[in-house]
Amino acid sequence: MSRNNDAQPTLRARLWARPGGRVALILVGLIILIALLAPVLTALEGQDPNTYHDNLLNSATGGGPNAPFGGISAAHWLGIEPTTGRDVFARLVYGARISLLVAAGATLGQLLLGLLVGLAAGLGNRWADTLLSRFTDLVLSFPYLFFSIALLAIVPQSFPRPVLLCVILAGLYWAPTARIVRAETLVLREREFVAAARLYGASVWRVARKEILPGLAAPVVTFTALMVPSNMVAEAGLSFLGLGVQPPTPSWGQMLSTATTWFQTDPEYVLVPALTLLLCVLAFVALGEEIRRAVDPKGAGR
Amino acid sequence: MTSTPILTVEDLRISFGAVNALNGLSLELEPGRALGLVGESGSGKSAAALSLLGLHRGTGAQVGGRILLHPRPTGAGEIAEPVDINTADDETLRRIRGRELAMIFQEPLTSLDPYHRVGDQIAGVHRLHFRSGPDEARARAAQALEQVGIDARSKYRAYPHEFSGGMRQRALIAMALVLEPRVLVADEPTTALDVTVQAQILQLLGRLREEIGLSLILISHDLAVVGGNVDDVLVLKSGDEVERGPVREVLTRPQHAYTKDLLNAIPRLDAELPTRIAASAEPLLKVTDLSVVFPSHRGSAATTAVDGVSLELLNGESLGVVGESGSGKSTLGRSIVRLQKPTSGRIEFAGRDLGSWRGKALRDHRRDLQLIFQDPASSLNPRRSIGDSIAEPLIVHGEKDRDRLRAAVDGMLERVGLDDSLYHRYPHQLSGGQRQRAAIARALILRPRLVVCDEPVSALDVTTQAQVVKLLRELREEFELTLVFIAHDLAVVRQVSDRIAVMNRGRIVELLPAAGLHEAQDPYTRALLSAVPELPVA
Amino acid sequence: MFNNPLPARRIKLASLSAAALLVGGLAAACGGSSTTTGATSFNAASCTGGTLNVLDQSTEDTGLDPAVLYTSGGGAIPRLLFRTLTTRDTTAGAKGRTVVPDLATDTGEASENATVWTYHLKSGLKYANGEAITSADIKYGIERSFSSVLAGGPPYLRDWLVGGSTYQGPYGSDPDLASITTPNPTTIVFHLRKPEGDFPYLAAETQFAPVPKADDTGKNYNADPVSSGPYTIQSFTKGKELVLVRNTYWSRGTDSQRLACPDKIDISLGLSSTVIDQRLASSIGQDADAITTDTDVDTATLAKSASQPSLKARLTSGNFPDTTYLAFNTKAAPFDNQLVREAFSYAVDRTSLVNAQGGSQLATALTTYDPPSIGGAYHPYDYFPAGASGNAAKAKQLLAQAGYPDGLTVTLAYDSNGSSYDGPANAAALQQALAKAGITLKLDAIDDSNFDAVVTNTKTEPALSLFSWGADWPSGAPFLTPIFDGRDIVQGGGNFNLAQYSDPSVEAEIDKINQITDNSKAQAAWGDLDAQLGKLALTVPLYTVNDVVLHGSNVKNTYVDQWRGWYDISSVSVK
Amino acid sequence: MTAFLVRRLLAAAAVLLIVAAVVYGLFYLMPGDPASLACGKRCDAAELAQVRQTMGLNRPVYEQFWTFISSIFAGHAYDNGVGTVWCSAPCLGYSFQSDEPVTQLLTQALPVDVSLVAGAAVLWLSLGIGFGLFAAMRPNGLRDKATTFVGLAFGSVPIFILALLLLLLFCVWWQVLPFPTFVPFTQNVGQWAENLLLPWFAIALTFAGNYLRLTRAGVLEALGQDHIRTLRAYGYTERRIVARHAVRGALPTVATIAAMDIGGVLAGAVFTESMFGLPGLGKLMVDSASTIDLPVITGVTLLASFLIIVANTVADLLYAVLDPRVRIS
Repeated sequence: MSRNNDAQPTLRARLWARPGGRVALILVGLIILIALLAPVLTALEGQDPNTYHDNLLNSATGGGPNAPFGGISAAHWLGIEPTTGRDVFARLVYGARISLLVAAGATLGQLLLGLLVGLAAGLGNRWADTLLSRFTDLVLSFPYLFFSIALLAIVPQSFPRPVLLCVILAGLYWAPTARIVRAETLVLREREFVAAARLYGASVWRVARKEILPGLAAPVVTFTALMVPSNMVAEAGLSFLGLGVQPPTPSWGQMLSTATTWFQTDPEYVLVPALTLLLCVLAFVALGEEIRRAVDPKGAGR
Repeated sequence: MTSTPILTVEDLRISFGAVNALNGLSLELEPGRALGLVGESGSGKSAAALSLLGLHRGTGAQVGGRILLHPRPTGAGEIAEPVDINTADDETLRRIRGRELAMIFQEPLTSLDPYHRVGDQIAGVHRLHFRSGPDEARARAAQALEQVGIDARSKYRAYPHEFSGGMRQRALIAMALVLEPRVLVADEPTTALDVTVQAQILQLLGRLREEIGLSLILISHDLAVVGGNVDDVLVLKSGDEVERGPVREVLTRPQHAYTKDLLNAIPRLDAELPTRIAASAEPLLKVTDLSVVFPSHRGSAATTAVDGVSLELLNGESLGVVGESGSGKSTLGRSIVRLQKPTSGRIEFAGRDLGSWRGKALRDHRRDLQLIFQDPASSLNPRRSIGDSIAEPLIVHGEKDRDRLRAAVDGMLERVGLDDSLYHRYPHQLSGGQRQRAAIARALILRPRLVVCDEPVSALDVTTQAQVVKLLRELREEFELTLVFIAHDLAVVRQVSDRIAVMNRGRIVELLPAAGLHEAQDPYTRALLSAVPELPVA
Repeated sequence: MFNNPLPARRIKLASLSAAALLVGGLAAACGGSSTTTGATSFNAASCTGGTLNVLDQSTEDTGLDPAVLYTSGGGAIPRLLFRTLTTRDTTAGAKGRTVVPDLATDTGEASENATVWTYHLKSGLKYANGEAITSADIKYGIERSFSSVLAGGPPYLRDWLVGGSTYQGPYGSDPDLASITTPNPTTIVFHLRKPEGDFPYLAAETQFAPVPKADDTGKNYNADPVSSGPYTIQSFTKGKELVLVRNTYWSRGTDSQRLACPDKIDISLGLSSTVIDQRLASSIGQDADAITTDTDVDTATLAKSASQPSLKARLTSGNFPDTTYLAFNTKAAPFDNQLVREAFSYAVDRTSLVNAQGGSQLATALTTYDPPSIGGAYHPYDYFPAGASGNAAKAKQLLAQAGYPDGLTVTLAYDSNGSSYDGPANAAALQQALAKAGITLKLDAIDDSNFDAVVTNTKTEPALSLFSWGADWPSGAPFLTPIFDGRDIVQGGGNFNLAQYSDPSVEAEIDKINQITDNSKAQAAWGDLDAQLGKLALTVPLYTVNDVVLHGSNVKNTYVDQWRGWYDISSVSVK
Repeated sequence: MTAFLVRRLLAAAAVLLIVAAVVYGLFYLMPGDPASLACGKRCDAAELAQVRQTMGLNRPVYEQFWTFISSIFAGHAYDNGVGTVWCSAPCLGYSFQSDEPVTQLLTQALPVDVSLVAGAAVLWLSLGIGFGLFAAMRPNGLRDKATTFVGLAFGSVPIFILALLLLLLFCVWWQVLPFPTFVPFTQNVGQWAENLLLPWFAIALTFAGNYLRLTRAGVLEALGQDHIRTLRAYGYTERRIVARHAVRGALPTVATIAAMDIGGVLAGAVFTESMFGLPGLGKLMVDSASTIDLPVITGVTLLASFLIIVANTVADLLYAVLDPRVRIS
């Protein structure tokens, strides 16, 4: 991997220079924009995510929408939710907020924890390294789902769920980042410029900050970029299991879990959140992939 | 000169995109002859070597001209008609490779497949070209191994990582031999090896030439290496031919200025020593019974890198430390500046025990002891500008004023012969020599009293090497430095040292005045001295 | 007493049910057309033979210990293994809500103001192991249910029997419960501490099944209980499969309530509702002989049935008497104020709640506490008419009167498990409806494993919770007493009088009705009591759930019994 | 080697002890009370206390924990009311819910996950390595980009969505496969495979992308190495170089990751199991968590952690076996 790319253009510029990178950046930007503008967009549509429209439902045949195609109409751009009549578009764009918020928060948490533990293990003495590495292994061998269930049950409902989800995802998934940071740090600390820095008397903290961290940027950014979509999927999964944000707050995983009942009678209601989630994840994965290629142009590195 | 040539190269041109590596090389190789291709990095010698086997194919490099391979006069071999390697089809090329033209490479460490047994790899090549059965191939591989001096019975089933560097290079030569090729292209075959091993490999190549009449194309940056082992030599510079002729002719009566420069830059054991600076009588550094043991780790046994070394260094003195890889010379140097914690023994610096310093006190005292590393590409942070890197030690030691910092760095850059416009450049934008100068500037900016130079010039081209050595000599005088100069090359060490310590297996086997090398008594020192390839005397 | 006819099956995670529902959603499509049967009509005399397949979601992972089972009217499968003193009348229609003798010769002789109940056993009764059933075995079976190692059954015996509250079961140092006497092997007498006209109903629960003391294995009895019914266990893997074969010592001669047509019953446990729905709808191969005891069809099949007569013909609807309601804690502000409670009653939108259950086929809006399916105790009333979708104006007006002209904010506690009380969907719907009346509803989702413990503990009971109640037997007593009898306010857990309502005159009325042994009179009196209590707006009844079920095309004599709202598999035949 | 395994075993024991302790800790922080669930509705404080005592939940946590740990090694006698039953070592206790030995529940659930992983791993490895090689043959060409993208796309589909789509396609629209139910391998191999086909593909498709990338990257990395240049210089064909030598370089990484992934699936594929209604460890975990069935929760968690640790150890061993330069000690 080429590490001599400081004088080259910034990562963003390099991404923009790649056609795939440009598409991914635009898509991700669009998704973020939609989430930010959720109130504006729903106002444009004239709906909100929580209002019931019982009059649009066919109560006698199970509570699905009266109109075909999931009740898509000029008033309800993506139709309405079966059994409630809530507006799917509004729930979708508000759901994007939760999805992005949790993905971003969890990624940030994983990054910070991973950097902290990885750097401490990589730069510390043998005991610190052994201790922290064993701890990392320990966390990796915990079955995460039970811990998610337990923690979500233990923490009272009054604690904001999105924050809790971030904390749980960060707390359970920082280990891979820590491993990468540690491995890279171990490589970097053997480099002679680090020895040189120690020689002229730089403190460990200064070495970490000035010599190691910049070198970690490329692998860590690459890895972290791919953590965003996997956190997104994890959040959707927990919501799908009913462990995510609680109703009536909309979230994609939750929409999917209720939608599974309606595959036969109202396929539109399944496809909309499924495809949205898929598109978002793909956009973020593509961005991560493009970042990796931009950072490591030879494309052989992992 | 009447026999048919094996190989005729006409106007060979190689370029990588916009960069021209070779601008029209022509040569002819006759059976049994040995040709040396010599040049510094960037001369195009390796590109030329690879093109002879068509190895640029599929890499995006453009290769022009003709490389004509003539058939064997006996009619045996893979071709009946002359073949232009540049235009030959893949299948023909595949058959020629190894069978007619075999190649060995600079990095014996990585040139063998780490996942397969050495013997199997050689047998595999035989099976590929001769469609031989497994038993025959195995027998031939064993035979080839024996031919290069490897005990086939015990080593056939070994993996490459179980071999030393010299053994691996021998194994590669065996791989070439098993196919009975006519030409062996050796691309810097000994550069990565110790000087004594280098001598053995060169000797082996010479023997093979004699025994089986192999033609040789030997590529090297080192005129001295080429000197004793080829018939003709061709000097390249930046892709252009500079001079060619019989080797003795070129080395003793070079016509071209560049050839002369090259020859002059080669450090010689018999060169006159520069004038000495008088050292004061007080000792600055006293090492007593120093040992460094690396504990066993993940299966490897514990190794004693430094084994009970004692020495004394006077203020202003320059001590050369010479040894081959694994001799413990670098570990000794690192222990002196306390990059490596000794297992036992005592190091006194200016009368104080180095080991007694801890934490902040240690960091403060660091400024007196600096080390210049072998590879400036590694010792300078690739993500920091040159100026930044040089200023950093001052910042660490409390200088905050930007103007003063800038002035100090500019002054230092100038002193080491770098333009201050390089301040904002990054290491990869500099040449090797410039980088090492910058690394020297960083080491000296804190005005240390003792500087350990750990192979400071071995990664550099020979002409640059000479310049940097000269710079170090000047700086030593100007800054009144006490030097420990570590290198594998006796001739280089001799240029900057008052005394020379020869190390082998962690011990100092002999400590001699620089001027008295020829009086060496220790057999190891004598072996080292005799392994240094010698240039014919002008 | 309990709210769910599935015996204590708690699926917490929406996923499992979601996945299950998914397959259900897909089921009708996979199913294709159902095979039509040979259309021979059912004849009880010639119905025997064949293997009935039962496809259930229940895992029966708590096993089949009659002391631990909590059934209504003996349940479906337990009733094939356990005969009790009385049982429900095995017949379609409203008569199915009546209690009839089973092991006993009659439904019980009441004396001393319905505090002493005497039963005589039929003669010739035998277990599957050939031993005779005695009254002592019934006494022992009941005594076992008092042991804390066999906790889980209904609480009535502990409450009603003299000395029941302190008795620790037959395993301890004081093995005998004196209030049950067995003067001879065919007679058993119960001494109650208060009049209970509903005692014959209780005697239909599995706790009244005989257990031979010699075969009792304590906690391990649940894997292989001794059968007194028409079938006995051939093999039982909890969570997977239960296979029943004929008990050769049983005969229709002593049992008028079980036809027991199939020779063998193969019960697949722990299936997803999806798979059940799909297999029943497709009704291919062995599934033509299949039925379920616990799984509703889902909306997709419902929708499909509208256009497929052959499918529709196999759909049946039934009701288990239950009520889902908003429970006020009248000891907590603002629900100590009746005007506020009335405002809530006006504000609720029952249409959206019914839709949340899957529409009008699966739920029916309710304004009374007693649901219609309870029979005689149903007394229609609507004191706070909210219309189909709420009367926000009236609610606002009442709130203003109560001193909340700008509306108010309250917290609603609900079970976060979607499949247990449909908490999340209902809570969201209520939040929307109440908002129109100026009521801001904050939602407090409580984990399923903890919901009952929090809500039924007077110390931790929230001011407002979403709750539901089902009848242990079709009578007003088990429906109204635990909810409105002030003497049933239990401190420290297990309290279902969520209103914490206590009125001596109501309690006197309850005692009075309990003494009535004429069932129809008693039920009418319960209905009147409900109508009287309704005026106080102690709860807001929301809806009652309907069960819509499906059976394989070859299964005959299928009907939904009116006691529990599910198929009565003791009557079906595959011949 | 032996020393390595012994050390790993000790480390594993320590990890499992910590995992068990954490589970116990979390359990006592969880709001639910298994005694009140077992006691049923309308259980007053006195009854609850009685049940709690019967279940042993009234004793101090450390005492319960000690009982749990000691009975793994020494077995334990349980009171069933009329007498005691001996639960022989390794005893993980009895389920609160079903009163069955936890070890029995685990041995019932594990075959499901073993079946899942057996088919899925074969599929994802052949798909991943096959297409990885395909992509690496002409790096950055159209087919490389196309395969890499498709692999990436499948790899990023949440498995519950993929499962949903598979069910829809194969069971609803084309009706070529039954809705999966688990049929034991020993009962009927054909039905076993037929029922597991969709779950296998769901898992394999989500995993294969990663293997595609690993294989492709490993092969490309190997192709840039010196020893491959040697092979070229000795006349090996490109096909042979990729198939015999470059792929060999990618193998240690692929095998290591595969071992860990296999461990992960074995330890409970919650989404796959729940979407396809398979009664494996994941379902057992979810069910036991919802009924706060402590012995089962602890048992499943321990088994899952154990499987993950075993997988990691196997991964390390595989790496050492496949890369002669690496020594295990």
